[in-house]
Amino acid sequence: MSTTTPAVVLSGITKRFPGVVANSDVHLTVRAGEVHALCGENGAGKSTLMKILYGMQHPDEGTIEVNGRQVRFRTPADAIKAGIGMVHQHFMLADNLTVQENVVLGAESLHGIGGKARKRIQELAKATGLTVDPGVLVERLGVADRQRVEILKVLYRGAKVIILDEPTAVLVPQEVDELFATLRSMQRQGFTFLFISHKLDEVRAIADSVTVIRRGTTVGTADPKAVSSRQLAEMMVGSELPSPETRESTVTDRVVLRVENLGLVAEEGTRPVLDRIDLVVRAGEVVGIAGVEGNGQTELVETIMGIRKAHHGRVLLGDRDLTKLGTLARREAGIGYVPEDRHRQGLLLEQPLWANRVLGHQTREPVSRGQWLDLDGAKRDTRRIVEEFDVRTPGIDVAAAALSGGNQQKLVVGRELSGAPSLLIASHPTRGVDVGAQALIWDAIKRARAAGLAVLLISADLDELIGLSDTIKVMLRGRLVADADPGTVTPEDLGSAMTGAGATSDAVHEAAQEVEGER
Amino acid sequence: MNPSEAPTTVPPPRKARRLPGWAVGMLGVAGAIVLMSTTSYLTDVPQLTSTGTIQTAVRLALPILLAGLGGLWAERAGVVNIGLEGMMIMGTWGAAWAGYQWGPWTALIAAAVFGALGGLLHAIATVTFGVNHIVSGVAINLLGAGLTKYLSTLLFFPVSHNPRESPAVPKFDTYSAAGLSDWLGELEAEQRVGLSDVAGILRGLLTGVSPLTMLAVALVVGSYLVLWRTRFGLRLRSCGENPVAAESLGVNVYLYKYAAVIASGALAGIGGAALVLNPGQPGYLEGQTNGRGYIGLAAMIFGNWRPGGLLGGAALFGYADGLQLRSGGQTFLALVYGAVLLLGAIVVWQLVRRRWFAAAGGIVAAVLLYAIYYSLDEVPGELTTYAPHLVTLVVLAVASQRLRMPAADGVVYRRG
Amino acid sequence: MGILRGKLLPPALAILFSALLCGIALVVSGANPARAFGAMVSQVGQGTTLVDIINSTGTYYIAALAVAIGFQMNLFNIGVEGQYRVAAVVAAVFGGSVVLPPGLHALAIIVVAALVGAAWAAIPAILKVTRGVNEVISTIMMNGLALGLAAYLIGDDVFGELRGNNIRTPEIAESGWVPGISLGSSGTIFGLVFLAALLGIGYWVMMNRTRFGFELRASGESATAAAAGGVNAKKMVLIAMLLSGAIAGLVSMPEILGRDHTYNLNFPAGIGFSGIAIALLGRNHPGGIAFGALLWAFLDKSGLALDNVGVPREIVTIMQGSIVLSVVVAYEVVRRVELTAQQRRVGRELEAAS
Amino acid sequence: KDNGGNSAGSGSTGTEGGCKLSEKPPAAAAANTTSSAAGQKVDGSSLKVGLAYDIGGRGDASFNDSAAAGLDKAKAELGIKPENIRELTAAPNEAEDAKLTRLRQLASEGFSPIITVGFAYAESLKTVAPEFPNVKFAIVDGTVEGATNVTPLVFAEEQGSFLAGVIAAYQSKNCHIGFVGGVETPLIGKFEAGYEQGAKAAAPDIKIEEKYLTPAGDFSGFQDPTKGQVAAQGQIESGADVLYHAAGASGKGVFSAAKAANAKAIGVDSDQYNQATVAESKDVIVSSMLKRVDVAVYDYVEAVAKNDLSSLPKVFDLKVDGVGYATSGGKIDEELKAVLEGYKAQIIEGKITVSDKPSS
Ligand SMILES: Nc1ncnc2c1ncn2[C@@H]1O[C@H](COP(=O)(O)OP(=O)(O)OP(=O)(O)O)[C@@H](O)[C@H]1O
Ligand SMILES: Nc1ncnc2c1ncn2[C@@H]1O[C@H](COP(=O)(O)OP(=O)(O)OP(=O)(O)O)[C@@H](O)[C@H]1O
Ligand SMILES: [Mg+2]
Ligand SMILES: [Mg+2]
Repeated sequence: MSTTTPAVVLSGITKRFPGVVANSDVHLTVRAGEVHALCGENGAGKSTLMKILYGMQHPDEGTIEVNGRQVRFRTPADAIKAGIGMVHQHFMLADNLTVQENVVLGAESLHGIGGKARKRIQELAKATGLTVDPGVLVERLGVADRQRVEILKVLYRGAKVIILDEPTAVLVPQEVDELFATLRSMQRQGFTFLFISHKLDEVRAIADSVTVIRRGTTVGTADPKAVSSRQLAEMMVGSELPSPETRESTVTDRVVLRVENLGLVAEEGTRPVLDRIDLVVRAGEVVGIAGVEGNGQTELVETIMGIRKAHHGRVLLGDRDLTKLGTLARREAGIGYVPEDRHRQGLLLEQPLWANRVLGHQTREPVSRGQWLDLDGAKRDTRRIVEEFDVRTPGIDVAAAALSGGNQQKLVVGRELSGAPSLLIASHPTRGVDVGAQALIWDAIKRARAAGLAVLLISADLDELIGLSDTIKVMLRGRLVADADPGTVTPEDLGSAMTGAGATSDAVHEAAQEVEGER
Repeated sequence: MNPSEAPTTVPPPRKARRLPGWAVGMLGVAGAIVLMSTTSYLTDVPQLTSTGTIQTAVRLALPILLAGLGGLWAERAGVVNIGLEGMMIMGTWGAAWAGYQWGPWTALIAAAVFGALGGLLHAIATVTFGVNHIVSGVAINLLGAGLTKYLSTLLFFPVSHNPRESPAVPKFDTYSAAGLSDWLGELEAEQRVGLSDVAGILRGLLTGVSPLTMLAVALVVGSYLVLWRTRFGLRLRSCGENPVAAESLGVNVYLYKYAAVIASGALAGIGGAALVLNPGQPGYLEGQTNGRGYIGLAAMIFGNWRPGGLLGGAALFGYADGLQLRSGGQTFLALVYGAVLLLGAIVVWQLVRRRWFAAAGGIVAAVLLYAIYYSLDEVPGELTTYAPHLVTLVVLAVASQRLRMPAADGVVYRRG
Repeated sequence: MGILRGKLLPPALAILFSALLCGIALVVSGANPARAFGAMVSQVGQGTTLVDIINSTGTYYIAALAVAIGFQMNLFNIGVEGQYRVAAVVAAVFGGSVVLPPGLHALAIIVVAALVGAAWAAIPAILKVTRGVNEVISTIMMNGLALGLAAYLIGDDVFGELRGNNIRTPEIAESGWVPGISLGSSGTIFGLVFLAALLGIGYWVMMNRTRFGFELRASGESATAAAAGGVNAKKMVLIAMLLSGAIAGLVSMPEILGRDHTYNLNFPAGIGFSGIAIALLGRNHPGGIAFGALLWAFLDKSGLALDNVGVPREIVTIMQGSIVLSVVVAYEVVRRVELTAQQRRVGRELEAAS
Repeated sequence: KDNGGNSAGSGSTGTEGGCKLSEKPPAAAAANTTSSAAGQKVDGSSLKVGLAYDIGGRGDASFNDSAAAGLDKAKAELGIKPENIRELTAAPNEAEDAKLTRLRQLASEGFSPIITVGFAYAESLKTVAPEFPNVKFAIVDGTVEGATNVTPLVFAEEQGSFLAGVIAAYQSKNCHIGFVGGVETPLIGKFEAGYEQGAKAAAPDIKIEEKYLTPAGDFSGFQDPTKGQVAAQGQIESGADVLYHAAGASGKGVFSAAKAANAKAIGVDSDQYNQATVAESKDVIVSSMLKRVDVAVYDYVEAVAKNDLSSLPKVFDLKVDGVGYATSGGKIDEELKAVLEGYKAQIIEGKITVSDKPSS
């Protein structure tokens, strides 16, 4: 690790979006051959900064230097030429193209798109341990494989500086370890990494130095070995951290949700997406579902909500059998639903806030009367939510798209807690939400729980899951395979169970007995 | 065409394709031939596979094929092109205008240019301004019709004395595989089961071939090669699958979309030229395209956004239309019989797969169709005329769920 | 101000732009645009042109409403064309073969037309819901089939009768007519033009005040969000399509019950396609559609005057096409500018607040 | 490379010989050309003539054009001033009120007579004619009941088509002929009916193919030469070797199919042998069924100028040369001509009545 010219120097970068200053006067120096972590809360401007370095966005002010030479990137192609590659926060893959096609796309001039390219991909895969079949369609790959493809893409272009924007968000701990092993070996081969993560222990495990960004500006650079996670976090937030911890149990023995032998088959002849799911949620209880993305959590939630039709099995709310009812009837029966993707499922982005208040409640007071909407009622109740949940907005007539993600999510949570539901299904309720909003949402869930609400919580954030839940169930390949006690379980244990590595701790036990015990 | 209707999560991996595409295609063609010759034999209607029928099918399929190819290019780059009809009309006008003055080859070029202008307009609206693709397409259809009418009154009327028609356009010479064609003709005349049918079909394909047909075939093959075997094609398709990803890899998505939509227009324009240069056509005639652009779009969807499938769709449409135009109700009834046979085969297949419900449905449909076949001497003319539409509808109803359009098709893409 | 800028400016600009475009085209072709446009405007005062424009506006309005209902949820009912034709034939046959008390007779015919339109639309709707067939393609195919069915039904050995060289359905008895408002030599306004207005009001109320309208709009804006909000997408497709078809079925009622009293070979085609363009022009808003229909009717009817000044009438079609295209472009541009402005405003106001 | 015809099929090379023809009609009496009041000059300089065309208008090489020719003749011979003539044309798929407006516009600007071309104007005239009782209207191909100021100019297309059928029967070598109709309307049905009857009269055993391109209501059948070509080719391949068309612009496809297969064709409405747009295949056109819209229009204008509408025939039929056949191209020899004149005489005398509805 020589100390000659730094690989990348960003100085005085400022980037403004309508209404937001994403970056203001950011300075960042990355030494060649290091893993440089970038931390900051949601919306701090990390991704924006990286997109600027990758030529996807253009800074309003400031300069970029790569290997000592000042550059101006008009497009990602320019950045690629300068040896910079980026793996995005959200995968950028075309599902209906093969791995090889995805990898060579945009870099066809290197080795063509045929056999030579294939050979080169296999070589690269061998050298880095990122093995995947180039001929297979990307839609058939799991998350970890997709990530490998993303990294291969970058390598294929001959990038020396690789930006990884939250690469671990979708991985379980074991996969994270694999990834880190790959990164270290590549680091030895001379690659430089810019690594973004919210998970500070990861940062401390892999990074050689870490830069913290707050509200679009650099707060400072530190040696991760020398600071604690807590210190880092406080640098990011500028104050004490909230915690999801719930104190005393409020679990009652009144069963609110009972799921029996639920099954779902996506396509005739394929393996079931959900298989013999049995689940009980009681009043005042938070049941958390842990699992690697794509193991059926989404489908479970959507089947309980009636968005998907169960193949077999029953769903009961209290004594009422919901199995044959549609989504609306289930909502009317008392289920609140915070969907996993607020943009796609939670909101009508171009409609005003009050119209969004109506969504999902269109048959109920106070927003409607029979077949008629009650606009005054809707507006009044939207104002209540805005106030109660501290939604930062100039009014309730602005389009939902105009709010920041955190405020959008607060609106959604507020709406779903309206009308006194007996069950709340919350999918990733704080994903991509900043710390303040996160604390508020946790608080709301805790309060509702104390008031007797039953909660089914799905989250990829294992700290959140462990902190909020009274019971945790682990989901793998469409089945609930294990139970965990949030009081004792560690994220690592959960991770093993999630990948099917088997119970490695007393805190996690195979589900079968537990289910039998309940019958 | 609404991508947001896709399921909310990634579907589970689908079963691996057991056969490569070309093999499926060959099997399909073979199956169709077997079906047609069996029907022809059982109903004693040799027209089903006669040279003339096949030639007609080719001629009628040509404009549809070319328009569909245009649709394919645009939609592979993620732009829905319902404006094909308008671009085709522009093509007919351009072909006639250049053709009557400078001959058929110039006509082709002019048609491509005029169609491409329509494509350019569509690209500007949808790519640069982000207008809904269907909306822009509808507007272009209006514009294409209006513009050509206006230009015709202005430029054709003084020469042809008819504001709705161009002067006569010289046509291409046609070519035949001389010796082979005659030998096949003899074979066909012998009326041997199966053999004569195949001979008829081959002879239909090899006799009186216009350079336009060869060009169209070349364009289908060429489109396949360009779109699936070159870097240009890969980039173009990536814009239809995931433009954000493509852009992040340095692909200039706007540029490729522009290129694709302009090519799409040019192809639709050539489709228009195919109409003008068809034997029997005087030249440009108002209202000449008569919805063929839309049919081309349907053929493309029918063909699952692939050149080979499109070829099948266009052929089916051309065949059905040709058959009803040439020989009317009685022959058409034979097709109903063919459908019964096909349904029979499907029922057997469903039974093998233990899909009782589907099989029962098939049996009911087959019985119904057979009753129609049995009770009628001739399908009423009003109904045969639109039989191709009906066939398309039925086939889509059966096959729609297997279709897979480009993931970002019809989605307005904005850079940044 | 916002309304003015967002809603009225784009169409105004677009009309100006296309007038300019057509003006240039006219100059290039050696005609005098001022004279041409002048002739079109002054045509309005001539004879029955004004009444024709009003009547035609009514017809276009109904067609555009039918299209707009589908558009509200991104459902492209290209099949209005076929739906109104089939509905017209069947309703005319029905009306001509029964005799009911006045009023009731007309009402029955209207109901039959709506039902038939809905039934014809039900086929693509069911295909879409159960088999996933794209409605754009299926409705285009249904348009072809509608022509065939209509031709079959009016055959003189089926329900039709020969009149000279024309062929038509039996004339509807006077009890089935809907009287209009006679303005003497200026023509007669169809009574059912008011049906169009009524439909417009109903449409507005439905879209803005009812649960169904809300669900329709929600499905259109985000099918996934609507699904999560308990809107049954398949049911919505079905209902929207049936409703759209029912309204489409009424398209030719003003003319048939107000003037023709039969379906014959002169039956006008293409109103469904105009309806699409008009719905786009009016942004699916009942007021906007009224404006669009009026503009369309004006261009259509006063375009007849162009013959008198020796200008090819086709310039009107060019104008219609370019207006639609430039209006949608203008709306899109304005929408983006407004959204950015709103985000900026929200940002600023929040900044100021904190 | 293919040279010219004979690429398509086997149909044209049938056995020589043709039909077993029925007995020839007795020769017609000597020429009965009734050039009514020849020589007497009629003055029409005070007339303001309006013409409302059907879709296509002047230049359509069909009946609109024929009407235009009649008008031109009237202009030349009756001395109508050019500024006193107004011609307007219908648009495809237009609404009824466009026709109403067109007619009212002409009437209120003082045009009289106003000639409307095409049965599509019948409904509009029913409304407009009573509004302008002093204006004289005429309608080509249509009738308007109850309107006294509307003169129907209708033709006995079936009579002319009868002769076309006779020609076809005499010219056919396979004793197998065809008919291609554009759109299946009653009007086109008259062509088919007469043709059928004529052919059967001349050769009772003759086989007749018939095909309409589109059903009633879908007028694209008049505008689609490709379809005409395909339909004709199909008929030729099933053995027909003389084709008669009543398919408007689609007829060009019929000629071209006939040309490609060395078959023969009979044109319609005007003398298509002399038509520029089909010049390429003119040598297959053995005759055309003439429908003298020009004569009707001219006669009508002349009658108005003389203020004597009663002189006009009720139907423009063979008797008044309102329909007939063309002999351009020399494919009709004297012998056939004699036969045709014989049938013509029988029809005129009423010995043969030609039905105006097809048998099937
Ligand atoms: N294209 C854009 N237009 C307008 N505003 C944007 C755009 N992209 C980002 N922003 C805003 O810029 C700010 C910084 O966003 P950025 O995505 O860089 O944050 P981040 O640190 O990556 O957050 P996260 O942890 O959620 O990924 C946010 O407030 C966001 O709202
Ligand atoms: N492409 C874009 N164009 C315009 N505005 C954008 C864009 N992307 C983000 N924004 C704006 O940025 C703000 C928040 O978006 P952003 O997605 O960064 O929030 P977030 O907190 O990261 O939430 P999420 O995790 O849902 O993305 C909003 O004001 C949004 O309108
Ligand atoms: Mg980010
Ligand atoms: Mg974000």
